[in-house]
Amino acid sequence: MAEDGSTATPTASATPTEEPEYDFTIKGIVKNDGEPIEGVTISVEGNGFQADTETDAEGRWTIGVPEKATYKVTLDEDTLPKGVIVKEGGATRDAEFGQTKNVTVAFFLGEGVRVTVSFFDQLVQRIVSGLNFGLLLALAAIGLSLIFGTTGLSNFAHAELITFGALMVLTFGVTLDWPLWIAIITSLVLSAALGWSLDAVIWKPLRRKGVGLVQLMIVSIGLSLALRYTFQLFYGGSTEQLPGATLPSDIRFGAVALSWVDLVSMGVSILVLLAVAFFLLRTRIGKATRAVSDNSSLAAASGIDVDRVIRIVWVVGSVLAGLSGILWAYFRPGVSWDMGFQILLLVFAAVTLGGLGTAFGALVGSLIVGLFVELSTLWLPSDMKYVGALVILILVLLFRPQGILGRRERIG
Amino acid sequence: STGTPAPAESESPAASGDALPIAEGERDLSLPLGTILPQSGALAFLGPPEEAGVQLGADDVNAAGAGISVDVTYRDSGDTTTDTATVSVTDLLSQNVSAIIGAASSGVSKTVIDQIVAAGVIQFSPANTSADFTNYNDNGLYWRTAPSDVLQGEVLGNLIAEDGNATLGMIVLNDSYGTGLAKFTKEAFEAAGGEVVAEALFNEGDSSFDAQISEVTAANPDAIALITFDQAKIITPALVGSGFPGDKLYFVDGNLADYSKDWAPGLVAGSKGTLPGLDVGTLGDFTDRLKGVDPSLTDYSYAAESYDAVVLLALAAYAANSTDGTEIAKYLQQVSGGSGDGEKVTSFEDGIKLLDEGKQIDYDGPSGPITFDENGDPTEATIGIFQYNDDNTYSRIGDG
Amino acid sequence: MDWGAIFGNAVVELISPTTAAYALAALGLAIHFGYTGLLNFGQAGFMLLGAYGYAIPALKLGWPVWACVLTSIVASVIFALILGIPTLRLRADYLAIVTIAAAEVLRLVFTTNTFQDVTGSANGLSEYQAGLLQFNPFPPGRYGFGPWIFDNRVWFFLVIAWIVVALAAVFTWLIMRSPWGRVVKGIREDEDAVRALGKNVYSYKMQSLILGGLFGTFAGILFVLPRAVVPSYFQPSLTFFVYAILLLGGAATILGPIVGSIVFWVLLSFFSGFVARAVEAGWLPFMTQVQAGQLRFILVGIAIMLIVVFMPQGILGNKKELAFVK
Amino acid sequence: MTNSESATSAVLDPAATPVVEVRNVTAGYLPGVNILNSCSLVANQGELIGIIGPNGAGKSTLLKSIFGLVKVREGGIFLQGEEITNLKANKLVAKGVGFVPQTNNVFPSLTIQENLEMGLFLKPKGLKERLEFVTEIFPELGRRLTQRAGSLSGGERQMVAMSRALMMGPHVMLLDEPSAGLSPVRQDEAFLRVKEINKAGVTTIMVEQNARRCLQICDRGYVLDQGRDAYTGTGRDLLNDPKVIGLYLGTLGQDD
Amino acid sequence: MSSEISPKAKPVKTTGLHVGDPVPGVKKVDPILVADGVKRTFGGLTAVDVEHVEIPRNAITALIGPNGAGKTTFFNLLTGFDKPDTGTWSFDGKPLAHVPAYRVARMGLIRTFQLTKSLALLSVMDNMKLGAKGQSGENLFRGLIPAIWRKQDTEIEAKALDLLGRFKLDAKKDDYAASLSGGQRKLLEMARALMSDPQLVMLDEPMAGVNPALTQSLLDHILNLKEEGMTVLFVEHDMHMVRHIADWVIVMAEGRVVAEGDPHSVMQDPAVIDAYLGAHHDADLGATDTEHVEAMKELIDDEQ
Ligand SMILES: Nc1ncnc2c1ncn2[C@@H]1O[C@H](COP(=O)(O)OP(=O)(O)OP(=O)(O)O)[C@@H](O)[C@H]1O
Ligand SMILES: Nc1ncnc2c1ncn2[C@@H]1O[C@H](COP(=O)(O)OP(=O)(O)OP(=O)(O)O)[C@@H](O)[C@H]1O
Ligand SMILES: [Mg+2]
Ligand SMILES: [Mg+2]
Repeated sequence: MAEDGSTATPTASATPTEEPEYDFTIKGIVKNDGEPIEGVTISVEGNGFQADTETDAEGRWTIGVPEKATYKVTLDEDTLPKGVIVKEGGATRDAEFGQTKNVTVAFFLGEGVRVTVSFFDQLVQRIVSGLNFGLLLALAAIGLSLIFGTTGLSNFAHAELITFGALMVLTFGVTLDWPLWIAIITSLVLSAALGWSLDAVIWKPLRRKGVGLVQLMIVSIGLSLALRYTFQLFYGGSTEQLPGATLPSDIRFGAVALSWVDLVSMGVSILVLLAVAFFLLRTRIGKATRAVSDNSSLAAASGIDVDRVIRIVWVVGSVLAGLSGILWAYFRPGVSWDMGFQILLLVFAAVTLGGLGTAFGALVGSLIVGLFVELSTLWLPSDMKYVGALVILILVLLFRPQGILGRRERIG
Repeated sequence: STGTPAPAESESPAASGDALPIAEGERDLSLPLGTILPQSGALAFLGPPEEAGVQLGADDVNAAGAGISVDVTYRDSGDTTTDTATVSVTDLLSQNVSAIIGAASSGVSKTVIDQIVAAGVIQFSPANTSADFTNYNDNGLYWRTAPSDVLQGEVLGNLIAEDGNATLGMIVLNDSYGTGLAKFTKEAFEAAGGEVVAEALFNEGDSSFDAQISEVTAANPDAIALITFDQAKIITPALVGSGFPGDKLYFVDGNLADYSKDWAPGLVAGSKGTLPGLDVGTLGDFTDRLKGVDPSLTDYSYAAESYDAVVLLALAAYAANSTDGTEIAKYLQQVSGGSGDGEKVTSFEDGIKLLDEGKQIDYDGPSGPITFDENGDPTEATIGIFQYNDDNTYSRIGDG
Repeated sequence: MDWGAIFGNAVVELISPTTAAYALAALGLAIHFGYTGLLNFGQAGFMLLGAYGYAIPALKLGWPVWACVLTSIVASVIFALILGIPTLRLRADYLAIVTIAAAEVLRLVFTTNTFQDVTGSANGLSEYQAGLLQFNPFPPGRYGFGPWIFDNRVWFFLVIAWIVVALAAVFTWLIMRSPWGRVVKGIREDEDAVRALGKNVYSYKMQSLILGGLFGTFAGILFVLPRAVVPSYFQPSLTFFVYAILLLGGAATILGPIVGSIVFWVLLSFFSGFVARAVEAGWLPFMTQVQAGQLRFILVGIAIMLIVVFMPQGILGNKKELAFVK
Repeated sequence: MTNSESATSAVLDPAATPVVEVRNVTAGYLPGVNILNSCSLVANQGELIGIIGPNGAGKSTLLKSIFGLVKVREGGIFLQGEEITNLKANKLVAKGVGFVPQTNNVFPSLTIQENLEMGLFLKPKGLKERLEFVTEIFPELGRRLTQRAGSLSGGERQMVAMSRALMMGPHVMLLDEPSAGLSPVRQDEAFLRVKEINKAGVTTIMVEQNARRCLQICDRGYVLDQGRDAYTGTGRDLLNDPKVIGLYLGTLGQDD
Repeated sequence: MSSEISPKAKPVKTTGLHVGDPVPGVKKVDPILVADGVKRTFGGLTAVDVEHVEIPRNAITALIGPNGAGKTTFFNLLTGFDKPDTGTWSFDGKPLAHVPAYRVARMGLIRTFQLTKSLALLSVMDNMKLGAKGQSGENLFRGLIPAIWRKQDTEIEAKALDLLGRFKLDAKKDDYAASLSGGQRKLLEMARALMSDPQLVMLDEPMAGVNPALTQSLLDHILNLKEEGMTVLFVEHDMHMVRHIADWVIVMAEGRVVAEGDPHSVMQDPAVIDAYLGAHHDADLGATDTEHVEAMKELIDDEQ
């Protein structure tokens, strides 16, 4: 086939390398099954103008035209390699200029079979990422659930505890450039300190005053607002990345693609959740936690230092939230001032779904919410992806008003 | 439907005959401007470059010493969740500003447009792309320098096809900006012979984009266009991390930014993007001067459009020899070159010189050629094509 | 610093239609939460239905005002029924999450691009006021007295809004003094006990949900009349702010929500004006203009906290109740 | 009806050491409303004190103020000579004071066993023997150690509450109506155990509406009325005092 | 405090209530409530398993039994607060299965709760008024117009005041119910139940925690109610009270009805004495031996 360059026509000469004579150009590319074809003749005709050219090694061609109008672009099928034909759209197409000086006409030949991911593989992939997301939610949710369980407080500022963990890693790991693991440990320690001081400065005095739970909830909404915008004040409105968060990596198990971040975050989540379970079921403080949540004045009458237990719960809950924030920052990936707030509703949904105040319920609820968020867009438009999870929440509570693991209280 | 109104309707500027004469007399004008740009809320990352653009514009006007000085009052637009904008506008109106620059989000602009326009004050948005404003009952007081979706979409669609991509996936922000730009990109790409095989939308405030990414990659497109704002910072690493080639992405003005500090080197090397506005060569030191105003800037989205808004307002006020909003509005179209067949100028000082001579002007600023139609919408733009380097910075490789 | 302007702008909020709309929404919550003990965190959903229920028929079908209002009412009653049938059996805190979820589902449905033609998607709808404005008795122009200078549209909306608020307040006052109110308050305390006394608790809760929801619906209409409607107004934070207003004023009071709304908006405006001017005047040298916008929210957040800390029962609430909160 | 009027009937052994002493305590819930009005009470080492009185007299309030759950406004409370006024409840537990409240006296979501373990929170040693000890008294509980307390019947809850206190092994025990809701046989059982514990050296103060039973076993009784200690005397004396019978005991228990 | 206790020497007992031998499930001459095969299990535990029981009309029936016998659960089932696994029961001839609790109450069957349910932030008076039935102002629309319900409300208030006086709660009528003592709550609970003039009132341990002298005067009130035609079914552990006013006694144990009869004969039943009343029940505890003192001492010494 035509090995040499382009052939000038009487009306116009246009080679890709030459300066086009005209202001306006028609460009294009010819590819067969993804491979460019060289030496295909393309001609342009219209508005009393006619020109042709041949594609270069990359399959590209350019023809200058004198004015904006509609032109006929024809691919000379004889110049195609044997067996290749133009199917879709035919060998002649119209090129119409819009607002710009260029218009593109691309010829994509051949079957061009796109290997799309099968529904089943998509399902598997999404189940895995749903579980991953669910575990991560669980870390955040258990902290919330513990705090709710012991103090009855629906803490809307929990979102900011999540954000805080990630922001601290950003500060120490990126801005101050400390080694990542030191940054993470520092961040967790600071999360603990934040939990400790929030309880010391705000919640304990309010408990002392005997302020009602809904009032406390409103305080937490105010706190959430203040903290969130404080974050924005210091960190601005844009998204940042943690060290290593954007390293491309691609580990495949069959249809499932995972990054190391996914693996680490799943591992950490599972380990931490087991530790929390052990803490609650086996340790004395864990049992005291549940006792305080049931009846704090009776707990005091049993010799439990209620304030200390609540303090511990705040610290543990904040560390879990901080940790989930860090993992969340790697999972998304990205750190921003409102990252926690964006998933707060999901965290609450998870806690509620599982049964308010039950730590294991929070785990189950989180997994369900995680799965539904990821899976529902197989059927729903993707901008409604939270709808699936929220509708499930409503439906489950219809049949189990006390949540999946919650218990009904006895009457009378 | 969304998107910037097709500028085609008013492609040929009105004849010079309907241009008003430049007002006579000495100029001693003090032009009070207000801004409602996002300082807080979900769009807060857009605020700093926009406010820097406004400030730089005001500085340039004041530095010209041409008998017109601009005084800017900055207020927050928040986002639509907080209803901050109405409070800010009440405040600005009580200070008798002639024009209010903002808001960034079409939703917020809608919230306050009636309030502003009813007070006879100009609303001038550097970023709104919603079609609803074109024929809005605004007494001729709503203007915008926002880049045209139609143009950028066409350039982007053609570019993607020209690069030999037969199929395209899109991840799109569900608002007027995202869906408008996506629509025109899709039209252009399909007209060029390609096929859009997946389009996943997400909402402002969404936190992770896994579902969108797997929806789009499942269709296995040759290229993916990200029509988003800041969210690209999150989507891109996740997308490349899931195995999609990092050189097959296309960015737009909302997210074409310097990511050298954010991403692992080489993550998107070879990927391309479009950005309205003039070449750095033509622009001169515009970005450096912005940095002079706000050294912490990393991103310049809509800075040029904001700058041009101030300069156009000042030129129109100068031409009208008035600081009354309605009077200024009468001259905005003609100083932009939309009527009056004026002479091209690219800076405030040049414009003033010609106006002093009583000549009509046609101002084109750092955001590119600006020509308003009678609805106050821009009809022209230069769209640059950029490509990412190994260090996640980008360089201009041509014009669309 | 221009204190006159700061206070002037703050005082404007005293009577602005937005203040009235929030007051009405809060009054609805007072019925739900303050009197019946229903922790409805989905008030934003009711407001959304009011707003869109009015705007869509007005804009897309050109219906007259009364038909649009009726559409809103029907939509929100249906929503209340759908929401109430499964959820009124739930414990208060479960109800809170479910109602947030339901309101979010609504918002997402109105945001999705799928129904763009009807809902306008994320861009929302505008210019649906024409039908109402034809009844505007105020002559065109911008006028008023003192700091209250509005254009004739705003005057009209403002008058409508406060009339509706006043009617709603009288209605609530009447109903809460009646035996109906007593039953509902009993349900707040212990629904099993009330059930044992032969009251159909479920039906009362439903009536209360619908009633408060309707107030929310009207509030939604009033809120969007002077502006446009976009779905992102109706995020959960809207409900949070309305709750803050309710508790600020006093949960189980009639005038509390109104006073709360006024205080909230006046404070918000005051903070806005003050912080922005303080930065302009160089009082806060370490702060940029952009940060000023954020500082205001920090102050609002802190103010909400302080109000609850120092006035847990709200401005008009009964202090004695506090001794018994669980 | 003041203390002085009735103090004569109380034979206080001058050699006895007071373990718990309530001196002219004034306390209440709402600001400005005092429920206890200058109320005094003494419990000596090893004594079993019963408190009876009409509903709303302030009996529970008195126990709660000893235990630091209601704020004492005036006067003082002493434990073995040491002032413990308004000390936090868990501090008092550490000092060996145990308390069974009148209502809400179990942890509903904990199992019976966990409820009982809470009694031993401060000294988890010796769990097994004690568990055996209480399940012998209340065999119902022994059979259902893993049932959640929240699902128990009223009487079963009361048993759990009693047992929790018994598990504590305190030096001073404050019981608020421990027998309410128990079946007669369990009531008798409960009273006998209280007596035994007391004999074993635990100073006990109990509030009871089952006044006859209570006064039968206690060393001394106090009758409280309107926040004051109206009468004191030995249990037997009070039981047979016609005034006390008329006002508080009624004749129901005698008429058959 | 003044004493106004003038107990009737012996209340008049209603007799001849049953047909045939007083065995469990015996037929009554005029039953108001009949339950058949009512069974409720919680997991493995059978809380209630009543084959057949009838409650006589216009009499006072006591339901007694050891703790955990299923008395409260049975109450819950009868009044629609809980659903049985199987069984039917009827009130006044009307079947009650699947009838919601509030309807049961409207039919004239009012119950009280063992663990009191006072409406904490309502005044004592409002608590009482809530108990009254058939209030026209409880309809949303009629409630709007005070003229419609004002008169009825005044009557209700007078009645409530009267009852509160009897229950010694009149001084507290304007206080929040939350500020009542444990015993006062019991009293309020009972007084509130009586506001609706029920046909059958089911009291769950009404006198637990109530001062004995007051109990005595309240019993007289209950006897008056019987004279006015009301039927009373109550659970109680205070045998003096049962003996004093009950016309009929039903004994439950482990969910079943194990004995029925008039108070005196039931209390002589060795099985009842053994399982329920205990050996000491008529003895003076002060004189009873204490066997465990040594064991106790040991346990306590452990600590030191
Ligand atoms: N939380 C509270 N707030 C306000 N007042 C209260 C509170 N608890 C009790 N009271 C009031 O204090 C008084 C004494 O109550 P207390 O519970 O001490 O009585 P009591 O002697 O234990 O009675 P009972 O035998 O009925 O249990 C009562 O008049 C009661 O109304
Ligand atoms: N929701 C429940 N889950 C599990 N067990 C239950 C539940 N409700 C009741 N039970 C059990 O059923 C049995 C019967 O309880 P019920 O409350 O009816 O007893 P009662 O006869 O009223 O006893 P009391 O005299 O102590 O009040 C008890 O053993 C109790 O533990
Ligand atoms: Mg008491
Ligand atoms: Mg019971």
